[in-house]
Amino acid sequence: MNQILLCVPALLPLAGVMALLISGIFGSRRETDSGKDLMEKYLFWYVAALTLANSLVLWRLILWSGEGESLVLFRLYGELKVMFCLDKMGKVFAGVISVLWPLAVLYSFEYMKGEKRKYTFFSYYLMTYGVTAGIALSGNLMTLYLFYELLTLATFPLVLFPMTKDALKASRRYLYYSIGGAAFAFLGLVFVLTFSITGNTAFLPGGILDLGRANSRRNTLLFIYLLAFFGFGVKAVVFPCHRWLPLATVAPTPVTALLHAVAVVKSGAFAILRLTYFSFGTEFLLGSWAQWTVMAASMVTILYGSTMAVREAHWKRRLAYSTISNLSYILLAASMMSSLGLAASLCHMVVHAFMKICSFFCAGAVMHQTGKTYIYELDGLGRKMPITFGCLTVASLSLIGIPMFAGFISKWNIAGAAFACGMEGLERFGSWGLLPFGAVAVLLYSALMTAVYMLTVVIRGYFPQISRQAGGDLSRPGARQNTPDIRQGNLDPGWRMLLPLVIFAAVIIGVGLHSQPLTEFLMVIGGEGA
Amino acid sequence: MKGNMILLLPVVLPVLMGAIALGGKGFRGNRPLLLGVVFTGLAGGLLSTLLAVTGEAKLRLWQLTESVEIGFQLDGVGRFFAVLTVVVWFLAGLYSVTYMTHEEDESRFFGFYLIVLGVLIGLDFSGNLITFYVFYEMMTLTSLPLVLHERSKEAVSAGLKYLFYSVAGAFLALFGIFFFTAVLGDLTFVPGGVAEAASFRGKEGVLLTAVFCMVVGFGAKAGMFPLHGWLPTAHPVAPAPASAVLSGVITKSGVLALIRVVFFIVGPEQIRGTWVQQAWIFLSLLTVFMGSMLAYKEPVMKKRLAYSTVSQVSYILFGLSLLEPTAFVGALSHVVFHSLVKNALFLTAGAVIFQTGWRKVEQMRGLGRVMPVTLGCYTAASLSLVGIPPASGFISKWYLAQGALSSGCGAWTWIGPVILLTSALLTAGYLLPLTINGFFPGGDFDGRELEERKLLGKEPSWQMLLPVLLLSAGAVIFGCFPGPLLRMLSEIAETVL
Amino acid sequence: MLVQNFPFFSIVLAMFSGILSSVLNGKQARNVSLGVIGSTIIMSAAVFFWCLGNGESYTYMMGHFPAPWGNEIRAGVLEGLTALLFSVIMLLSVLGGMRHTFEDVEPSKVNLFFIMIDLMLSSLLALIYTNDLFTAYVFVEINTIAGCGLIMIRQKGRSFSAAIRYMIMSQLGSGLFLIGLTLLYDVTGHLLMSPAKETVASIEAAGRYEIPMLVILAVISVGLAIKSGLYPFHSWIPYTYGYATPTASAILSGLVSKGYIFLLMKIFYRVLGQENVIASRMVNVLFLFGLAGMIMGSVHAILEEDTRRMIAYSSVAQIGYIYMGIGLGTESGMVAAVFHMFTHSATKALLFISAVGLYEVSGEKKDFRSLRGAGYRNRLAGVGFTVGALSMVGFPMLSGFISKLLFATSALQSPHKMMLTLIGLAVSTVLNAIYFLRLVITLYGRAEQVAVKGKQRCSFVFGGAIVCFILLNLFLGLMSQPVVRAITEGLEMFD
Amino acid sequence: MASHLLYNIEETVAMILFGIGFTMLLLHRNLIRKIMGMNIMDTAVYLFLAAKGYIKGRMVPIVTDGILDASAYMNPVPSGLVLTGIVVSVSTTALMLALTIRLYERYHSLDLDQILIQVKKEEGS
Repeated sequence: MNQILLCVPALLPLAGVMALLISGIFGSRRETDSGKDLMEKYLFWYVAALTLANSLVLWRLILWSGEGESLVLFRLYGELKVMFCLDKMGKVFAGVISVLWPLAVLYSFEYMKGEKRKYTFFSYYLMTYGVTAGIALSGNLMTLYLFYELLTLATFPLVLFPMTKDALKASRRYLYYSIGGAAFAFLGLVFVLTFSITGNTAFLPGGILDLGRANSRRNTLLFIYLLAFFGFGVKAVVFPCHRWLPLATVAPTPVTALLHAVAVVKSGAFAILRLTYFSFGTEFLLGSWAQWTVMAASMVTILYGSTMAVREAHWKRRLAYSTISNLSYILLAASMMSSLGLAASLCHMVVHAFMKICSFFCAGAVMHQTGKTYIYELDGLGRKMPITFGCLTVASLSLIGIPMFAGFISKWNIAGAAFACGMEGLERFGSWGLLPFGAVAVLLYSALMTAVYMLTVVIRGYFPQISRQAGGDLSRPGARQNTPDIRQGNLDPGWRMLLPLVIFAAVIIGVGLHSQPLTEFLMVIGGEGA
Repeated sequence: MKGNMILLLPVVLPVLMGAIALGGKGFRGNRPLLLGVVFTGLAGGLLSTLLAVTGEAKLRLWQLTESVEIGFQLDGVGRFFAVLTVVVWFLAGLYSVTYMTHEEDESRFFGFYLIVLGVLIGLDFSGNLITFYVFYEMMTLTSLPLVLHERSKEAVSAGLKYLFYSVAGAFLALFGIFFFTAVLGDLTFVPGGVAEAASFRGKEGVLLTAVFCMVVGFGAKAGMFPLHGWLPTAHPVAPAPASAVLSGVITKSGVLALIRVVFFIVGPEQIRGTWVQQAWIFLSLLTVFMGSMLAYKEPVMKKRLAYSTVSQVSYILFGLSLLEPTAFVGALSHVVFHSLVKNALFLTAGAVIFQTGWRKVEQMRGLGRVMPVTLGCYTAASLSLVGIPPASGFISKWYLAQGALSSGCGAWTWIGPVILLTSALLTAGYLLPLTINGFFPGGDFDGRELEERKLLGKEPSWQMLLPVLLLSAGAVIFGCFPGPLLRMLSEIAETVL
Repeated sequence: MLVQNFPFFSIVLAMFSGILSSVLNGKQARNVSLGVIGSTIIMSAAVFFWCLGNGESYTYMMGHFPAPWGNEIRAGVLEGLTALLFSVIMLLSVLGGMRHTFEDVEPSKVNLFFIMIDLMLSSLLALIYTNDLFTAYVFVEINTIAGCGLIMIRQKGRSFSAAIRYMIMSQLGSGLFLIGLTLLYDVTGHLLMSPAKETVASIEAAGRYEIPMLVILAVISVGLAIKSGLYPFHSWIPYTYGYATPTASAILSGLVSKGYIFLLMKIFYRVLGQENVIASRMVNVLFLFGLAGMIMGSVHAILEEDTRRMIAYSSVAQIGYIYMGIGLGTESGMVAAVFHMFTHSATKALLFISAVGLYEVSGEKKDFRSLRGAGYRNRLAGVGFTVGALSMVGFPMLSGFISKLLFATSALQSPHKMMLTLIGLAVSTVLNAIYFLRLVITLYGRAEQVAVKGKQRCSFVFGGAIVCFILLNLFLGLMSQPVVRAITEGLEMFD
Repeated sequence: MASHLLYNIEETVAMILFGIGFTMLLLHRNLIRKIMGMNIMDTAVYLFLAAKGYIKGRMVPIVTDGILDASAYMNPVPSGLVLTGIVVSVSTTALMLALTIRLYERYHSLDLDQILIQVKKEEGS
């Protein structure tokens, strides 16, 4: 029974979507308004129920599924099986998405109110849930690759959703990049399959390469690892392959928030973690030129992303650049190729999910309520939307890495991993070992940039500038009587949008204050993985 | 949670009251209530701090993550700073009661004012470097609204500059914290430092880099070159009481940070004679000189005071950088004196602005006729800062110079005192003209304008005057009777060096 | 056994039905054609399973002359499988393009169209089954003529010019093939494959005639490469595939070129000896041409704006894949090439047929931008096209993925070509993604103005054909294991 | 080398002819010439085949006087091939000529490039 349950989270949403699409074909003939309203109502319950059910199944699996249980759905070819298996690392990812998805759906119901083509939107939104769950549950590289490709397909209609020229361009670029990246990741798959000690691609902590054979063609394999890294790195927005993400912000905010800040990009990072720790194995990669390249690439990405975020005036695009740099935190930690690194990168994966979705949802709430998308338009909104901006402040502080917020915990762990790597590296690999120290510096630079690009938003919200009138002296009492009262009217959105925000903010603070259970669990994974 | 819960009280009480002041909607139009809350917070903070510092205490709160413990611990340095902070805060708070009548958003000001107090006390009580860092970051963020308070273009850009420099400094320091965590694991403060040379073998280069990063990073808060740029921009745009405490107290948290790092974690022995010490001495002396020069050339009163802060705080850093007991005592006593003096000066400047709207020094001719008592206090404080005996500045500078001469740091032993002396002259040059012009505006001064504006004899209200009086009196009195203070500081110096 | 007669019988049946159709009208000819293709499917399936069951191939003597003299047919697992797939695809293509056939072709000439179809089928089957080189040549020519007929049946200036180009290139190819045959005959004295191979083996063993053998190999390879449209000889492909009636395009691109490739493989294995082919440098040349084709075909396709020419250029790329597989010079490379042959046949036919469905609802314009939103107007065709495109891009669960996988794994076995192959595969996937997915996005973009409201509902037959194509793709993608095993077995039987 | 060529004069000629035909088919713009080239090419192959099948001093393989010994006759297969080939080439030639006529009727030109240009114009309009 348990085994069969393993495929449910991936397939249930897909089945649900099929049903929805079929009913949509029939439903579209009913053109009357009342019928439409009714349908919409049903749509809400339907989507909500499916999402919740799926999350419940996921939690059931997370809490009570034994180690090593697996389910082979079918064989694609030879040893390439579509296999589901939930190990600890999968549990982490599954846990994150299973919490985020229902809330995001709740949010999008308010956000998408009044939009046409809700059917399309929610179908693909739901479908993406299934696919992402599939990634979390995949038990071997083949399955991961399959769902990775499916993810591209399931999400590109969502980017295309606004149907504007920009959306067209964005979705096109998204597709090219993703599919192109997958083409390179595919090479990794082939090599892992060929050089695997088990004869298949099933994930094992510590990797499955047959080191004897692999070392005989070490450089080729390292090169392929790099290709696969950058291939999967497309979704994880590593530097040369990052250009799709800022464009993709044309999608509706629930998409940008959940998919382009969490599901899609994290899937990329997750895939890289799987590739690094569970397929190639750190033993093979540690100390190789591939490791340094990967580390350098993520450092460059962090620098680039955080710098560009400062320069960007469009709020969502700024957040997208922030995502670029933060995703590379994960990769940077992963590139330490140590148990600490794996734990740290998973930690940031979890934490960043909450922080970024919270920030995006705040941006979306502002867009939805006021239609403002540029940062210079946000003056004084902090007073009008107190809850939204409160949550934004929490998310921002967390993103910067202020202690007591969740972001600090992950940065702490990443830096710890980097230092440990550097200490060891100095002894074993000479001057290459200095790179991790540089990584910490990069991390701190990025934190500084984060402070700039996030807090400027918050400050604008709370402290709208008052331009000094000609000759006017601000110090005189009453000099500002004629400034418009900025307190009028509460613009906070409805509860369906606020609830997720508040929950996310609470989680951020909660994890920031008490992270031990999480980090201990992650350390266990790290201990296994490397 | 283990330990003496009383340590938590002075931290939580002001923060709580501040939150109430911030969050309560009923305060609009109900000033007495607001002031009631504020003074509950201030007085509560004052009393509970005094109560807390009497005993030895430790408190472990909780773990943020495995290696990150939040915990308090009282020691000499902590007590010293906490008492200083809370007293100055109370006085400046008293001053704000009148001063803030001409500013908007009082409740926000007071709210954050109280929260910063709580955070600062937390900073002083911190038992380990990470707790310290936590409060350090929070201090930056909670004091930011004070800088931003006026919301003018200058204020916002100054606020951002403040934020940028502080955060940049904090992150530089964080590099060091990461490093020490990785090497040492536990970062509880131990007088004399926890680091042992053995654990850094092979990594001396990284160690020194990390320490240097921390010196520069924490130095940002103390306005040390090269991260000093924010200070002259940010302090003057805040309301006067805020600039006073920013300049007088918050800059000292940078000093405290360096004391904690160098004397309680790294240990002076690790860096004595290294390039880090040389660089540190150089930077602080450079800042001393540069700050005075810039102050000398600055026409705007509050900015001039801010530059003066840049220079004066670096006296303290210079004293610390010598890693020598006498200089250490001098540095810490200068913490007290500068704190009192600079608060007095800023509050004076605020009073001038409040009463007359004058911002530039040249406008203030004849100030002695407008507010003689205030100007008298200003003069006393200035003399103290210049270091005219028997006022307090003399004591600290004496100790600093003596320490420098006996430190054995090569050329610095004589370069240091020379620069200190030069800077003292410059200090006199930029502070005293106001006194002279204020009391003796000269024959060509036309008093009629003052009469027209009904400014003659217009002293501020007692709430404003009292803190100024007390602070400048303190500055003088400590100079006359420095004995107890110096004894206490020497004890501290003995434990750490 | 009755089954053993099936190969011969299906060839002859197809040919005679062509002759018969000349006196029938269009509809009757269609029915005859469909019947023939249907029965061919059954017979090929029977042959395939019979051979699979028996685990060996057999030769079928035509007339009463035994081996060295007579004419023979040979059927094995691979032949059966290829015949089966080819006839299935042909059936689906004919069904899918049926309405267009009747619209594009003058009513009086519809029966001619089906004659060409019958002849095409017959020649393809003959190319697959024959064991005699000269028979192969004759059927190559018949194939060419039938193909030419299919192209020019539309009776437009474009079609004629396309047909004459096709003819010229084909003649060049078959001329070279013929001279190659003749030279081979000159050297070995045999036209039947099996004895010829023995002679070749002895010649090679003796180390004689090295240059003539190389010339033969080169001439035959180049001849068939021209006919199948390998990269530098591809110039006729976009014209031909781009302007024929949909069924014809589907068959020409999906099947005809594959027939020649199959023949080439057969000659490699059954006449020249695969090891000799590998030992000569010819495989490397094919490999390089294939690689160039993979890249250049896609580049051309990206630059193209006309949808069908885009798909046609994509064929150039895909044929490049196949030749690359052959050029790898390993057993697994050959398996991959054969599998990709099947993949490409199924997919390319699907693409052509569904493209037609999309054209119908978009005003029959050539520019791919006119297809904007067509995916909503003809949903099934849209889905079909998307599946086809994804399969070409190598999406897992579709057939293209398996062939890509096979290519990649086989590349690992030939160390010198490994990196080149892998990079080529990756780059060409990216390029494929660019033009195919551009089209797919266009299909699902918002139409600026609703284009000609064509017949919204696609016919049942069309829909059925698309669905079957999709299923075929899925089958090849999901159940590839038995197919690959059959291919491997079949290739082993070649020796 | 030259003597070899001279010795195999028929084959040499056949190859030259094949080359000529191939080049014509490939390069000439005039359709009729292309078709002629194709025929030359085919003919060259027939010549080659016939030359191969001819064995000096033997009879045409038609049994007239009861000699059944194979060594008395030439190889009959090439002749058969030539015949088949001729059939094939005739049919392709016919087809190509027919096409050429249709194109000529339509575009009044035999120049393939001209025709293609006109076709493009037709498409464009």
